[in-house]
Amino acid sequence: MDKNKVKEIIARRVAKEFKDGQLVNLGIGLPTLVANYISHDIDVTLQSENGFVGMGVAPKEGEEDPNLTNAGALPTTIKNSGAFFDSATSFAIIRGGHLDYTVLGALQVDEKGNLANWMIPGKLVPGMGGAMDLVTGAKKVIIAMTHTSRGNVKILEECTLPLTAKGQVDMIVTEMGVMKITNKGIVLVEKNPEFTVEEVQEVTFAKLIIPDDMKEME
Amino acid sequence: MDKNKVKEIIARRVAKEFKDGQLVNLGIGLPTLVANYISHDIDVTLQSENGFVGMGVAPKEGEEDPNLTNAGALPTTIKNSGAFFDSATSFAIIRGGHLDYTVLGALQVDEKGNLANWMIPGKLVPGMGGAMDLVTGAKKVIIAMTHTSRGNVKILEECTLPLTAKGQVDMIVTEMGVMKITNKGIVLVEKNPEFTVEEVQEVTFAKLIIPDDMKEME
Amino acid sequence: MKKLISLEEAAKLVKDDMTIMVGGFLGVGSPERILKELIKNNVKNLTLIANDTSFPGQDYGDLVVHKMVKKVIVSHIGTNRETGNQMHSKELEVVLVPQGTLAEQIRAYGAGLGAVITPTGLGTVVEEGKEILEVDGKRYIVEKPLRADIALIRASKADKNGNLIYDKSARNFNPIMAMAADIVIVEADEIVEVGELDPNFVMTPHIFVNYIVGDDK
Amino acid sequence: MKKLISLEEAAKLVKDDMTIMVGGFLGVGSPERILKELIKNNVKNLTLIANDTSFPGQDYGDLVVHKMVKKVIVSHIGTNRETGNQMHSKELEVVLVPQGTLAEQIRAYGAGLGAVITPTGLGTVVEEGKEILEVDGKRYIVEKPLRADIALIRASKADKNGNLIYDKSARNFNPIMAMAADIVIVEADEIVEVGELDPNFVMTPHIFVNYIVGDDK
Repeated sequence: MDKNKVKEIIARRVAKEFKDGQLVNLGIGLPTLVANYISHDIDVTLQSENGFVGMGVAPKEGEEDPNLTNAGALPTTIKNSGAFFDSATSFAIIRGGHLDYTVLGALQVDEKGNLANWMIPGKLVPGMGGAMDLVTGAKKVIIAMTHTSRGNVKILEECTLPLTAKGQVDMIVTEMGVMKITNKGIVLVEKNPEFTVEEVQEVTFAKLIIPDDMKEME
Repeated sequence: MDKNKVKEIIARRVAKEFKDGQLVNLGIGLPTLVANYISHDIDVTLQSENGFVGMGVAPKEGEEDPNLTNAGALPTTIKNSGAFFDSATSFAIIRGGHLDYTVLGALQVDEKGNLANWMIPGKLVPGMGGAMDLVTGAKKVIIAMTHTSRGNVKILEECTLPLTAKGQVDMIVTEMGVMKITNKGIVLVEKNPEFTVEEVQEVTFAKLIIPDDMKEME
Repeated sequence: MKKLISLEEAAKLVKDDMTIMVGGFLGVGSPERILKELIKNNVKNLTLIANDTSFPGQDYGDLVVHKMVKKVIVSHIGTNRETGNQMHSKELEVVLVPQGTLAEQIRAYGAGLGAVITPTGLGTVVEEGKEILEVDGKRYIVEKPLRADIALIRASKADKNGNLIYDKSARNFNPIMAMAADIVIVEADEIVEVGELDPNFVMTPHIFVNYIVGDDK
Repeated sequence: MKKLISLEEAAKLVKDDMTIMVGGFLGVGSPERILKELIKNNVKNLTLIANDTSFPGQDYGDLVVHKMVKKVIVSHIGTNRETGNQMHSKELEVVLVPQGTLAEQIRAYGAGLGAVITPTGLGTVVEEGKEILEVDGKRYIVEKPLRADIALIRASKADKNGNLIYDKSARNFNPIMAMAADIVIVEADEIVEVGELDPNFVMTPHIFVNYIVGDDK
């Protein structure tokens, strides 16, 4: 499947989760794309952990403001209904349970809802940035990622990489389907019709629970 | 001695402690009067724990602003170099050691630097308000009070009333003199020439240490 | 857009047995009109979290006078003799908290922190019955976060989305209470269109506000 | 009035072995001109507390590139390969802290609190070696306050008394760092007369600021 098509499928599906009036933080990378697919019929406020709510679209070339960037240091804009604040307040919002959703990528995620997305020992140590607070504080945590990465399986029985947080993930959205983390394990609530259940299970190292009412991924 | 004269002696003497550029919180009552005696040659910033620095003089009649009051809910003003903030920030300033001085009244104070000024069990329970934070957080704590109150001795070996804070008082200023709390006890560093050492000691239930270089209270 | 509601609707959201936070410092910066309406409803058994119990005859001071409150968590009650009277007659439970601790307890709940670790109150009755945490050889009191079912706050300006600006010393506890309650109702002196407040100078972001009561004209 | 100083004077206040806080988020809102001057001085063995280590070739990112730093306490190093390299070669000690914890640790020092009690990092390596506090049956990590000898911050406007206003997302860590250092030096984009800033909208009160560096024109 085309890489951009994969990203679009995932971002489009995540965007459907949001409801009018909600507050959402979108992580760097694929999660950022989710903003492009939020329905215009609802009012969703985006939080940027570097210090504001009401993040808008990227500015036109030549209209960038060096003092107005997103959490990835890229120029952005703010809606006229937005507000700026300092980093302590920004993380009071995040840690304090005021975010309805955080959408993040993952290196690994497991059937207990554990998440690993901030380091690969001896190789890559970018640091956790705001991810640990986001995952701990948000009401719902959605992992938006490609189902595998360069052939590596990322949905596991148990994460092997250092964790970002324990038992905090609620939902995983990949190009293959939508999975919910439950007490009993990972439930494949929606499946992309382009794949069979067997194909999804093959690249998932945790046992998928297939509900009777499994839906087609939109 | 005339009551207003007593208050003036105390307030005038406390004001001499401050240096240029310092930040000071003055309690309700007698301590408030200290503001009137701060030298015009120095710039002392007054903090008001209800949420600002740069408190000015009382407004003229008719110029009161209902949204600009001191910690006693009386109308006040702010200098154009001042700044407003919320209660959490106000007490971050107080508790965080950013105040050079707090000046408060007392019901009792003792030779260990203990202070009691917020309740008399079974009789009067106004509450501690900001006093406990002020006394704990300020770099120096000055007690400004009449030496006795209706015949009751207030400077003791050990406070009998519930404490506001333990071992935090640095200095006591009364109409009789200036006392410093030291490891060895209370030192009478300055004495009002209108009283003898014996007269001061008689109304002080802690042993006063009289230094060789005791000064006359100005 | 946030729901603009009337004073009557706002007051009706407060029900018996609720815990409410009320902004203000001795009444300055408190939502007077909502409180006046609330008193008409004669709600009972409230727990009131505020800086103080204000004065009898005004704002939240009158909640005590009208015996609508079973418990207060405040830093000061000296300006409202009715609070002291009801405390002595055991009709009212009074929990006195140092003002800075109170502010941090409210902020801590809003910020998702588990406790406030403060030196204030050490060696006093405030310490009694509380856990002590030692950090690098120094002792601190462990104070728990404070939350409310409803916060009633007052702003000088609100845009229709709920962004707030406070005026001078009327700010006090309002911004932190806006972060620590399930439902936040703001009484605004003036309501302006979205876009009229500069995002750089908004003091409470709209995300904390559920309902706005306007000037009712 | 606060002391207006030159870039040279500001940079000279930073000495070998000091702990410094530097405002900014990936360089946005950091005091670039002071940092450029500081790099000329080639100070050594600094401990740097900042949100991140920015990018090589700019602001505080270059403090690492020029090997002036022995230890960083930050939430993210992924944008500065030099930080990773020096970490792997053991030239640089890297302490990674969740961003929200870092912000609260700085605020806690400024606010005189003994610790930060946070759920962030539970069940991860962040928890290792740290004390756990249980509050009402829930576990939290005890994180200690962070202080600095000097904070280098950036403001959009400063009045001559040191009252500050920040601009948009350039605010970030600047206001809390202003509260947590022995000496606070602000690089202001614009210096205005006392009285030109409305006290209601000042973001950092002058009491926290020791020195102001202006536009050096």
